[in-house]
This record gives sequence, structure tokens and C-alpha cells, in this order.
Amino acid sequence: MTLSRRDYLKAQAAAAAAAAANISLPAGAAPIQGVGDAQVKWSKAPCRFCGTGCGVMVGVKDNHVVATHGDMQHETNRGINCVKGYFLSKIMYGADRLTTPMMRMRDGKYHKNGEFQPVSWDQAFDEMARQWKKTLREKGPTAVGMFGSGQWTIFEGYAGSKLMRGGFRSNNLDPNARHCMASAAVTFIRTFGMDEPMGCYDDMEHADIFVLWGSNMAEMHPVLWTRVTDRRLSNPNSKIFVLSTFEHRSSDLADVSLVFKPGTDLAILNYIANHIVQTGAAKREFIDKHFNVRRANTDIGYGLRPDHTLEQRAQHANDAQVSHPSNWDEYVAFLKTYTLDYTAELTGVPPERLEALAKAYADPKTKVMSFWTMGFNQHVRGVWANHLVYNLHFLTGKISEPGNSPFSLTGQPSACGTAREVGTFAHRLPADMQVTNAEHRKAAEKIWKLPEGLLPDKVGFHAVQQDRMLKDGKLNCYWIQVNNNLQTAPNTAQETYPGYRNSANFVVVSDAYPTITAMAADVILPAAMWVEKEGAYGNAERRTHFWHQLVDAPGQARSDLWQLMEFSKRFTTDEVWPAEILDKNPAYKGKTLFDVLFANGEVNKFPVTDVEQGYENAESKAFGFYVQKGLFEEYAAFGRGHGHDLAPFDMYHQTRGLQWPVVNGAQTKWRYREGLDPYVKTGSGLNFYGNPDGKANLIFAPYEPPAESPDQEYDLWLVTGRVLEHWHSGSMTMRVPELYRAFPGAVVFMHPDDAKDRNLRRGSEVRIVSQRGEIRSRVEVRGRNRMPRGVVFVPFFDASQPINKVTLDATDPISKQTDFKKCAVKVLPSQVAQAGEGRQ
Amino acid sequence: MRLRAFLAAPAVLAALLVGGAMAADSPRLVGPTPFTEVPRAPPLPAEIADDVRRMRNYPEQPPVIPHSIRDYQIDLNFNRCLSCHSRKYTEQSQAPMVSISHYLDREGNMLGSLAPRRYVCTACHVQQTNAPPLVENDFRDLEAMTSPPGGGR
Amino acid sequence: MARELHISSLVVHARPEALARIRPALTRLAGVEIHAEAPNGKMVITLETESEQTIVEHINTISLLDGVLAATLVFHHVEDLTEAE
Amino acid sequence: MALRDSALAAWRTLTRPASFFSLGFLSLGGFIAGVAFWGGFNTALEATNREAFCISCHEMESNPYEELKQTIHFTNRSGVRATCPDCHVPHNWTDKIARKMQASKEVWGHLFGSIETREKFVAMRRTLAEHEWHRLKTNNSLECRNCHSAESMDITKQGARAARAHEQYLFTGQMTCIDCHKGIAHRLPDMTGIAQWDTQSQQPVRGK
Repeated sequence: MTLSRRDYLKAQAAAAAAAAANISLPAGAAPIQGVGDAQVKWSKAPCRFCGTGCGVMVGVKDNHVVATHGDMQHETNRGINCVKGYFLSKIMYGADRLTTPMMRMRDGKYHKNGEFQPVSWDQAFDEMARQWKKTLREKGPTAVGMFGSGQWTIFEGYAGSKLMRGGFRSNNLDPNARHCMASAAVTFIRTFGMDEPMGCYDDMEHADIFVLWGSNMAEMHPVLWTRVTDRRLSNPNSKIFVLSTFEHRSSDLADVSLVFKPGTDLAILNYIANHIVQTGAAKREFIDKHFNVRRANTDIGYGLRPDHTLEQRAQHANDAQVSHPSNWDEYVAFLKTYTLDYTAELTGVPPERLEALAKAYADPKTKVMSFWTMGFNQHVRGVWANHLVYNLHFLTGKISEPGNSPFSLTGQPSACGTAREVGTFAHRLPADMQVTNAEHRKAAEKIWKLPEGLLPDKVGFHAVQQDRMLKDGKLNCYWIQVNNNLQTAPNTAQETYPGYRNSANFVVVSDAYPTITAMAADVILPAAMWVEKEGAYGNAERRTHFWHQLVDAPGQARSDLWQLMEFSKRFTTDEVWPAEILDKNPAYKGKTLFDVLFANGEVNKFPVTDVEQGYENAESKAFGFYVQKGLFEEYAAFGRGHGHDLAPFDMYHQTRGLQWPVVNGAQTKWRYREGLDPYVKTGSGLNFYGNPDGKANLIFAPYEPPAESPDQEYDLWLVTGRVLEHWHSGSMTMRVPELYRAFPGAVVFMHPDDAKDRNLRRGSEVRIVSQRGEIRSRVEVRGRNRMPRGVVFVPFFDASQPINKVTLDATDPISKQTDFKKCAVKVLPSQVAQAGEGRQ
Repeated sequence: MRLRAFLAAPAVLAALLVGGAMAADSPRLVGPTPFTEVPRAPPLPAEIADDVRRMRNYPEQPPVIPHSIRDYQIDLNFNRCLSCHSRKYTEQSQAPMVSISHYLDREGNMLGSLAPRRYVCTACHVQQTNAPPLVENDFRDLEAMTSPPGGGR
Repeated sequence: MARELHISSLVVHARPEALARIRPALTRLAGVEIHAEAPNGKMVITLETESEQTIVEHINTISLLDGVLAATLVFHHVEDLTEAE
Repeated sequence: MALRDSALAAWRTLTRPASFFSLGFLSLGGFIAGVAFWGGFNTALEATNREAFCISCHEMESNPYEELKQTIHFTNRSGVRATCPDCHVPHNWTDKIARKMQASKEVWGHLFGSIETREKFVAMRRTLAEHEWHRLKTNNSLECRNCHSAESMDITKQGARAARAHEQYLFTGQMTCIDCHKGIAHRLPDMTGIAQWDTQSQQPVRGK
């Protein structure tokens, strides 16, 4: 091996270490000829994928990302990434990146059924503006809508919310996070009066018992799993319980694996509560002091279309969210149904395992951390499931202290930071404020410097409702950013696709790649992604972290932020605001939406020169002010002093993220506990200050069956979800050769005997059919997932096997989040003539 | 950049016009075209198990697994990967030893063997199949851009 | 076994006042090279060794040096000499 | 006179009919009875050598058999698969009887529920596995070799690492199949403390 290669490698090694230590190498660090060019510029960024929010170091050379690795200094992952994270370097370089706007054209102009042709940004925006204005004029604000994302940067979500609510006066803004953790978010507000966890990831180094409720962390949150693994393997008292409808990689490290019949987790939760009460482990004083006991409305339907028989039949389909004051004795009496025998019978879990789990919660000496993700949230009773797990921690007092932590994991990098904290839901404003609350709207109008009474007071269409309204022609102008909803929404063949192609509608998709959704749109806008723009994400432990623009976007691709702000220039207040408001506030007359929303004296307060030396910033260059800083500081005004305090903008570029509330420069790891949370006054011990009386709500609810269960014809449960190697709809990971080749296509995981009964075997091509639609896939009877009889699992990353043609659009009636985990299907062999090729 | 835009536009156009122009399995990227179609599911591709080490895109990339890992047990009882790759067994197995970077625990202590948090090998190391990639990836590694002498592994 | 060259880098965090004492102690170790130093006591060094074991030994020796607070491995690359030659 | 003696002897013999018949009857009867018993015993024995019998009790059906289904010894290219007795019942008669004696312990276990739940089975897994490892070690992996014979191996069809291992350890008789091929058909128990198989022990060199 040659000398200079040796030095070249050493130079790389030194650069990596210097980056990790935050010190710069002296100029002469690479004296040898040829090694000088090997110098890579390392900068920090959060991972682009899941809600864990790992830190990565990104190596850039000549405007091109050449390497990435785990950030040793980032608290979340301390140097580790999962396989997806290690391949981040490649996600931006798929050869089919969209680099120019495209529009469906016929005879040189836009046509709904035309073919896609490249157009200029002006052509695209002009046509969009024409359509928006027409719709607003003819049908008003409720006919325009936007579907955003938990992958939006905080700045983009905030700008989108301003444009939709303050500009077009419509609350028809919802993020794809609705499909992902609405049940968790809604329950946080219902229980604590404030969104997001009280604890943080550090609980994992303090807990003894880990309970996974419908969460396969080993594959979906691999880096958090390394911390659980670490604790389990190095602490003799540590135990892992895994609850799921099938066994998977997390079960491999489980001390106790509980496989239950789909939907019956509600009964298990109530059984454990019953055990705690019956064995006298419940802390009565603590409970009386800190909680209000409430009884939920029952028989609340399944969030299907109102004319569906299940909704007609349901007693409380229309007031599902209501709960009533109750008391301890009522609660105890209610729990009595959930005996060990009853629960074991209903759930199919052996009694000794149920008991082992109940004892783990009840034991006053153990510290318990409960995790949940989509198994709980994508559940027709998702809000109830969230309530019931909190109740276990309330009963035993295991909350708001290191190691005792009910913890809701999230699936998207900024589901918390953008979807929830910025408030891009149809019912929310920034800092947990609600659009239906006059005071909250007033506060928002004040901070946004908008005329009083401008903001709409009606809750807009949520994700699933948006699809239904598109199909019904009631929502006509629709902008989709940073998500792939035609692949990820439920029952797409019946409820989503028809709306996109409805001739009454105009659908715009902003994306980096030609996704299945983009293909079904009318206009496609090429988007900059990840480190092609300056951004900020907020992860599941309330950590806000920033990154700089490190490379330029290809061709004419622009960030979603630029797209939103540039589009706002095409509207004047006179065109979109009611005359009476303008007459009352003549100062706003004739202004563009850009003027009133972004050039409002706040957002445009900071000069471009504030951008840190050595980093580009395309948006700031385009608009002439430090866009991200202005948006952030205005946004931060919502939460400062209200328990959502964010640090000054620049601080986030210096740190590896900070956990809000950040008070006097100090972040908060555990909330609601005296000494740990600056908002809790000395002497009050524990205080759930999100609610006026400082108490949290212990809301109880029963087991109720799923919307659809297997029958004679559709005889199998279908569960959908993810795999380690691909992230969500796969539009990024399917373009990384190593990740693609590791798991090239979806398969249907099933029990060998279920396959045998249908004369199927590993590799057989099958049709997976529900009452709504079908796909073709291949049988897998072994590998990472071990299915029980009667349950099949199909991942949704594969656009050629859009399993959501098959799923049911039933939602939790309270959170409106879809249940992607429970519907009935049949699995049939493909025609024999074709089955032969199934062989490997 | 400009130039690239010119070049890219027709390519994308082609892709959008005839979903399938990009690669054999292109529905896997753009979905069934039209959406209402129910495409065939391609056969499960074969695993690559030729025991040949693949070059890494950058030193920090976890190497892919060049052998079969069917039925490999990684649980509380046993870790099949370590039965060849842990330091004490590499002489007998002649398998590459786990990188020393895996000895660091979360606190930065250097342990005498694999740090527990690194126990689940398959979170970072994956086997490959012979499925041909759906679309080119234009990533270029540092050496391709600066072309220093020699090759790494 | 194949001949290998291990190139790795560490961040050594020491008490600033101890740097003067530590510098020579480091350079005395075979294959150690100091690349950068910060007033806060952080140093960037690279190691050239023939086995992982030597790296562990070096890290242990270094972190036991008086005044050293931590020695953390950042980068590790194995060059197979039998392949490369 | 001699004629008369011999005639007398013949007469005496002929006048001892009972003993003559009883001898013939006994030997014949014994033979028939023996055949009947022997056949019956072996038929009964064979009956217990079918997989159907093994998995007729749920301990075996839901534990080792369920695990076997995942493995190469159950599904593979040509569909030739190993059944329980192929690996767990010796083919030569004396070993078979010996194993049967041992197996009756497991039936005992079944009747008295010492492995009735998954938990109990998992708790016993190390003991049960060790029995089989010991047996296969002492009989030089006889049941493996019933199908996989060393002289029929084409190492050019094997992976480089496998070929090297077989040449170095198997063909030289240094090791036998089970030494390296543990846990090929069922999940392994806790391997702590088993030479060449312990992947658990994690001891920090020094804490901070």
C-alpha cells in the first residue's frame, strides 16, 4: 500500500475526530500532496428518517455528500445509527430526482387528463393561482386544502399553517402525522392538558422493566432499541415484555412475549389495572391528590362515513370525545369485569404471562417504562389505549421521574416538532392552542399581526376526511407536500385515488421523487430535501435540533418553504379576505399575502448576513432576509412563558438539540416534577400544570371490538406496517441500492400452517383480497416475523404492492387516526399458470 | 446544475409518461400505472452468499453481510453472529472481527468485548439479494471525487 | 492471518494544564500522531497499528495517563495489506 | 437276548409318549409365542417412531416442532425433510432401546407437566439439549451421518469457510458434526459457559 493512501486515510481519520470534538484542524494538517483534496467538511444534522431523531455527521466535498456517520456528541444516539441512517448519504442521489416542475398538458395548456410535461415555476404557479382563486371565489375557503407532513421542517410547517389559516382562511390543513400519532397527541391533551411526553430517552438508562405495547422497536426504532438492549444485557434485574399480535425481532430479546388477538390489548390494560387495585398496590392518596377520575362515552363507532351501518348503529358516534366525572369506586367496580380468566380467554394470552406483566407494573420496587407506537395509535380505540396505559402509571405513581415513564414513540422526524408543536392539524394552532378557542385565535392573530377575527373558527377536514371530500367534490384545490398519501392512506382504491382524479379537483404534489402520489397529481413541484436546505426538526423527546444547508438542490428543485412563500406572492388580501375585515383594517388593503404573512416586520427582521459563515441558504438568498430565523423567532413567541419555551434561534446551531421547555438556557428532561421542571413551584412536588387544577385525568374505558373481524369468507386478520430497511413509503430507501437489495419487495408473512391449508408455500404468488380491493404479493413463512395462525402481515413500503388498496378506512372516532392494523382479508393463490414463477 | 436540469427533465418525462421506462420493477417506484391495475408480484430474489467482501461507500458504512443468515439466532440465549465474529472466535472461524468501534459503550468506556448496545448486529448489517437496483444512484464516494491512489475495503 | 493496517483516530480530552506533560507521553507511543489541539484540552490524534488489540491497549494507556479525562475512539478503518499489495 | 434288549428299549421309549409330545409342544408353542411377542413389540416400537406420535403431545408440537418449521431441515430446495425420529431415534436396535428408556422420561415429563408450558419448556431447554448433544457426541453424530456422509460431501459445492472447516475438523476426525452444528433445527438454550459457544459474557475492562 502506497504512502499517500496511508496519509489520505489518516487525514480522513483526523477530520472525523476533529469534527466530533468540535475543533478545527490547523491549515497544515494535510501537508502531503493529493491528501489536501481529501479534506471533507463535516457538519451536524438530524437523521432524515424516523422520530427517534438521531444525530449524524455529514461529510461534504464539492457540494456533494460523500459520507455520513453517527454523531458521537448527540445525546440520542451517541455515535450509532441504524442501517438506514448509515446510508443517508445516498437518499438524495436517485437518478430520477425531480429537477423541474411538471404539469398535465394538452394543446399547450393545462388539462386534467393531459400528459405530464416540464414547465417553468411561473407556469406552474400561475395555473395554481388561477385554480385557487377560482375555487375560493366560487366555493370559499372550505374548498381549498393542504396535506402537510411530519417531515416538514418546523419552518415549513409554520409557514404552511400561516398561509392556509391566515392567508386562505381555511383550517383544511392536516399532516400525514394524523395517520401516525394523532391518538397519542389527542390523549396527551385530554389527560395532561399539554402535548408530548413528560419523560425522555434517558429513562431507558434508569428503568428496570420495559413494556412494548404494539411497538416493534428492534426494527422501527433500532437506535432506541440499542439503549434498551444495553440496559437489559448489563442490568440483571432488567426485563423486557413485548405485546404484539405476532412475534418479531423485538420478541427475540423479550423475557416474556405476549401475543394477543387483535384489538384485545384494551382488556389486558384493564386487567393489569384490576390486578393493581385488587392486590392493594394502588396508591390511593397519590391518586386522589393528582388525578380526576372520569368515565369515557362508550359505543363510539369507527369513524367511517356517517351513512355506514356501524356508525348508524353506534350510540355515541357523534359525541365520542365526551367523558363524564366519575370516582374511585365506580372505577374499581368497572375494573371487576377484567379478571385473569376472562382476559386470558378473550386475548388468547396464557394467564401466567398476563400475571407476570401485571406483577411487574404492580411491584413498588421496579421502575417501569412503557413504549407504544402504531399498535396503539393506529387503533379504532387508540385514544382509549393511550388513556389506559397512563392509568397503570397513575395507579402505581410511576410517572414523571427517571425510569418511570409512559413513553409514546413517533414515526416521523418532526411529528412532534412540526405537526404537533407548530400545530399543523386541522384543529390546532401553535403551542397546543385550538382553532375553536376564541382566546387562542386572538393570541395567534396578535402574534401574526393579522386583523382580529380573520382566523377561521371551524375545525377543518382531517386526513381521511380530506380524501372523502375530494372524492365527493367538496374539496377542490389540494396541495400535498412531503408525503406519499396515495400509498399510505387507507382504502386508497375506493377513497383516495378517485378524489385525486376527480375532474372537479386540482391536485398539486411537491416531492423530490416521482412517487405513486405525484403520478396521480395534476402538477408536480420538484422539492429540495434534507440537507439541501436549512432546517429544524423536533423528535419524540421534545428535542428541537437544527441543521444548515450543506449542498445545493439539483436543477430547479426548491424547498417546500420557498414554494409556500413564493406562491403567497400571487394573492392579494382583496382577493382572499372578506371585504368587511379589510374595511375595518384598511391598512391591509392591496397587500400581497407575502407582505402580510412574511414581510410583516417580524419574519423579515433578520438580515441574510446572520446566516452562519460558510453555509449557503437558498431561501434567504431568494427573499433577502434570514427566513428561517425570522419564522422561528416569531413562532417561539407562542410558547415562551407558556411551558413551551424555545431557546434563541442561534443556540440550536451550536448544540446537538435542546429539550423544551428551555428556561434560562437550561433544557428540561422531565416535566411536572419539582426540581426537574422549572414550571413546578417548590413545595408542590408533582404538578400537571397543563390543566388549570394541576391534576391529570384518569379516564377509563372498556374493551370494544374492532370495526372489522375475519369471517367465513375473509378469514384472516391483516396487519400492515414497516420493515427495518425501508422507511414509510420507501420513496427514499428504495432508491438506495444497498437498502433496496436487502429487502427488495413486500411479502405477506404468514404461519406455515395457514400457507399449507391454502396449498401455498414460501415464494408462492398470492392475491390478498378484502371487500375493498386487492394486491398481489409473495408468501413468506419464515424470517424476522413469526405469525400466529389467522394473522398475516404486509409492509406498505412497496408501491407496486399498495396494500392500502386493501385496508379499511376506519379511524379512532376521537383522534381520527386510521386503524391500519386490523381488517379482514382472504389470501388466494394466483392463477396456477403464473404460480410457477414463485420459486426462488 | 442548469445543464443537469436540462438532461434530467426528459428522463423524468419519459418515466412519467410510461411508468416502467426506468427499470423492470418500476411499479415499485411509481406504483401501478394506471393505479387501478394489480401488477404481478416478482419472484423472491435469491440471496447473495458468495462470501466476497463488498467495498464500502465510506469507512463509516457498516459492511453488508456476504453470507446466508437464515435462521441466525440473536436472542437472550445466543448470538450466532458473534460465534464467528467476536474476537475470541475469529482465529477458528477466520471471519473478520467486529470493529473495535463496537467496544465503546454509551459512556465512552472501552470494554473488553462487544458493547451490549451493539448486540443486535442486524440493525446495521444486512444481507443482499441479487435484485437489480430499480434506478441508478448518483452518489459518488470521496475517492471517486478525489481519486487518491489505492483501494480500500 | 492476513496482515492488516488499522488506522484509527481518537479525541483525547485532558485537563488543559496537563497538555504539556501529555504531549510527549503520547508521541512516545508507537504509531501515535497528534493532529490538533484545542485550548479546552481536547486533542485529535491518529493511531497506526497492526491489530485492534494494540488500539485497545493504546486507548487504555492513554486514558490512564495523569491528567487525561477521556480518550474516545472516533474513526477506525482496516486496510488489508495482503489485498492492497 | 440283545434283540430282546433293544426291543425292550424301543418299547420303553415308545411308552413315554407324554414327555415326547410336551417337548415338541413346548418348543413349537414357545416359538410361535416368541414370534408373536417379538413382532408385537417391534410394531409398537415402530409406531412410536413416527413423527405423528412425537407431536401428538402439545409440548413437542408447539415447541420443538414449531421451531423446526422455520429451518432448512423442514423447508429446502428439494423438499427432502428430516422428521423428529430421523435425528432423535437411533437406527440400530440397542441404541434405540437405550434412547427409548431415556425418552420415557419425557413422556413422564408430559404426564406430570414438567414442560407443560412454554416457560417450563424454555427453562428445561438447556437440559434437554444437553442430553441430545451428549448422545450425538458419544455416537459420533450417527443420526447426522445417516443422511450426511463425509465421503459423499463435494466440498467444491460448499462455501469456502464451510469447506475449510470440514477439511480441517470433520475429515480429520478432530470434531464431529454436533460440535459445530448445534441449534440447526431448534432454537439454542442459554449457551453461557459452553466452550466455543458462549457469546454472552460482557466484562468491562474499566469503568469511568
